[in-house]
Amino acid sequence: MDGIHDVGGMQGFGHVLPLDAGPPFAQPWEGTAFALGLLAIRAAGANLHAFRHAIERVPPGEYLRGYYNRWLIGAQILLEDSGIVSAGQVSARAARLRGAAAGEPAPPEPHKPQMASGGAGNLRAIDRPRAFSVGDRVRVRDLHPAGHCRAPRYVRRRAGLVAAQGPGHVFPDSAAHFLGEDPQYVYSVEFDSRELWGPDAEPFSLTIDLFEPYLEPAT
Amino acid sequence: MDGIHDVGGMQGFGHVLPLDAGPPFAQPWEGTAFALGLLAIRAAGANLHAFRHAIERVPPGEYLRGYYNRWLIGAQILLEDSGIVSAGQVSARAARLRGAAAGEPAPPEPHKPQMASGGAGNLRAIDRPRAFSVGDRVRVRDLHPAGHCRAPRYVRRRAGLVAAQGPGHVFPDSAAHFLGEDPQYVYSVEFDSRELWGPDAEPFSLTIDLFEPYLEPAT
Amino acid sequence: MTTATSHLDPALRAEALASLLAERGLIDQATVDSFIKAYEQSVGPMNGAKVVARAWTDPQYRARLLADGTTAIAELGFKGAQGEKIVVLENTPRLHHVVVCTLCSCYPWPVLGLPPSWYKDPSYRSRVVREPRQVLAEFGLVLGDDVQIKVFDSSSEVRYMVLPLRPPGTERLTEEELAALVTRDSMVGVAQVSGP
Amino acid sequence: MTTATSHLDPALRAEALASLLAERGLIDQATVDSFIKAYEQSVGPMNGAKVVARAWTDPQYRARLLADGTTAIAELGFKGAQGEKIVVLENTPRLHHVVVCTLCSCYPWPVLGLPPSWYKDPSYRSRVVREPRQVLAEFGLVLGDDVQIKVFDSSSEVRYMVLPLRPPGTERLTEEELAALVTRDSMVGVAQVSGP
Repeated sequence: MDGIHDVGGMQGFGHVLPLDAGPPFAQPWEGTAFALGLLAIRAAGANLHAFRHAIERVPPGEYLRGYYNRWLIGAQILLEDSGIVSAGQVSARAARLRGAAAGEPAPPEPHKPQMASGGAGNLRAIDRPRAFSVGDRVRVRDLHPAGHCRAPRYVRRRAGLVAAQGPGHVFPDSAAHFLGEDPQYVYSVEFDSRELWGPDAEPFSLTIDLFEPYLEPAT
Repeated sequence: MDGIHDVGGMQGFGHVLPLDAGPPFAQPWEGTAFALGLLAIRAAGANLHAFRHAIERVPPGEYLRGYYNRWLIGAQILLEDSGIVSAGQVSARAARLRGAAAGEPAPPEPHKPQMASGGAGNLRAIDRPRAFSVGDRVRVRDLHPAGHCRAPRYVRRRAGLVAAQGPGHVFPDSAAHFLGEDPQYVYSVEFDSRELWGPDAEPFSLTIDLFEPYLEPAT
Repeated sequence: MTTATSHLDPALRAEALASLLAERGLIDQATVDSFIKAYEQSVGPMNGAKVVARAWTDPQYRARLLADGTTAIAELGFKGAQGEKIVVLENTPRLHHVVVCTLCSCYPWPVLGLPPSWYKDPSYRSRVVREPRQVLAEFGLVLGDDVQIKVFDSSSEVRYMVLPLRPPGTERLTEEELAALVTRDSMVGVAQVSGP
Repeated sequence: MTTATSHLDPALRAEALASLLAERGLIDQATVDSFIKAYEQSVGPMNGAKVVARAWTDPQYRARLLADGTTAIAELGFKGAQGEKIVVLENTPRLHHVVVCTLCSCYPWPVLGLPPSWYKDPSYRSRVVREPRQVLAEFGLVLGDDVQIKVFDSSSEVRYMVLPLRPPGTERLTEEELAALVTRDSMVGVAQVSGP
């Protein structure tokens, strides 16, 4: 999904924030939001990828209103998807908490999605050969998925070198939609900055972990 | 500039708004904002491209808060660039209008930019041959400008056919920065939807006006 | 970042900016009011509707309009800001045009006035270049698979206006009656013109 | 769009959601408090600092850490959520690493705790993959042209932690004293470790 979350290389966000070592939660509600996110994941099928995808679907204006705001709305979207709460309930409850005498809609019918799991975490043994070796020149496919995808726009259609073979890994593009783990090999792919940003780019290299289905041999 | 304004192909903005034929200005301040934009352009060098680029530099969170909000902040940025107002003045004046007894900073030193103009409007006669003809297959260059540019991300690196030769035209990439008119030919370039969005795209064609420096022959 | 980034209620920001510019003599209320009034009253889709109705009833005008939109539109008295060069896109039973500006909200002001909210919203701007058939369907315009769609993204100072199909059953209407049928949405390409 | 899109004050949204989940037995205050307390008190950059100090003082540990970060870090008792596989990137006088997550804000929780505000902000996420030298300079870290920069965008469940350079003049410090010098920022790669 080419959403607002995919900010790599975007311009216009201004100076970086100061290297402030404040507390993890600047305000009490941020701690609550953090815990709600973890509990929402647990309640809605223990699927971190689905939670990430829910955050990606936070409306862009809200997405840009801060990390724990998008985390919190992401949790709500995940819970809505699972029929655990409805948006109408949240609004109505919020109004009641503010003292309004609003009625509340009935709770929705839960339909928590299920997905067979090969075990805890995301690392998986895969018993097929790898498509790419260290040193291989690869190109990121020109992907246009409607759903969750971990290949950001700024590397698509760009060529780099396989710098390391990463682990076998639950495939986020499938798992986020509860369509199965479909484990895939991960590769650390290194790009020259000029391949990404043109000949005037600062000299540096960019390494990113990409799943095998995102890659094709570079010709 | 790869800013928030370049939304072509982005996902996550939800349903389109209804085809509502409301009045041009839903609230009185919108009409004021509209007029302020036109007057800011006039005051700051009569450069529409510079105004567009100012809107592109509206902070993304504000950009997404509606058209006349970004138009208004764009006008302010353009006026700040010209030393006609300062941001501190605007904040202080806003506070005073709300009844605060705030002091106001001194007005800045105006330095309204000037640019030699070949005439009114943007169409210009160009006395050099065109690089491309109707039917030519062209590719949009892999541009990464820090400044104003009218080649959106979604067509870069994509190949299409020249559908029409447009007019000679002040070059926005130069004019927006008051660096001169540098007139360039415009071409209407037509792309197949699958070239833009992959083999599963809806079938349609996309035509966009692109300036000659954005294009190279497609091999 | 400048403090332009600090959030202000837009009505208050407008008032503050206007007050600062007035002190400098760069703005006066009469000019502001004249701009607003122009686009509230004189410049709007009723202009484009007259162009369309003329094209529907006068084959020679139609030919001129499609060959050189700017000049033919100026014949009816419509020109000005955002109308330096206007190209008219002719719909047919097998070809439908729809116009957008993905980078800002360019729009042919002299014939259509100021753009409506949906045209300026990121949803329309982002989606119509990627899934136009779906977007048109959301607007209520379901096109058959045999209708080709051409999307125009207006990224230079060339402005585009759609010449919609004349609806059936309008053979006896006058040019003025026809103009009354033509909607703004049909001239952007997100709707068709319905009969009376 | 769901009405999740309607803007609510986030504190109020959090309270409303928590109250709805509590009614369903899906949340209790003790669990919420335990999550918060864990990341306020137990899990944070002091963990990573111990790893770094050990690597600076124990060449064999350093070798194990660079060969298999996850296992070597677990030796010191650090593991858990967002630490399934941790790769340690070794800075040298000629090579500087910096870590980001452009798509969200992935971060090695067991060694660094929860990410700081600047790491989660779109400015850092968007810019450090395009102009890292400029971004580091804004943070106050000006690297010589002879220092190569490698940016890591963590887009899978592999997490990255930087092993910063040991500052000069620290030869006599104990492992514990060294750990006290190591900052979170140096383990993300946006700062260097300063001497005492």
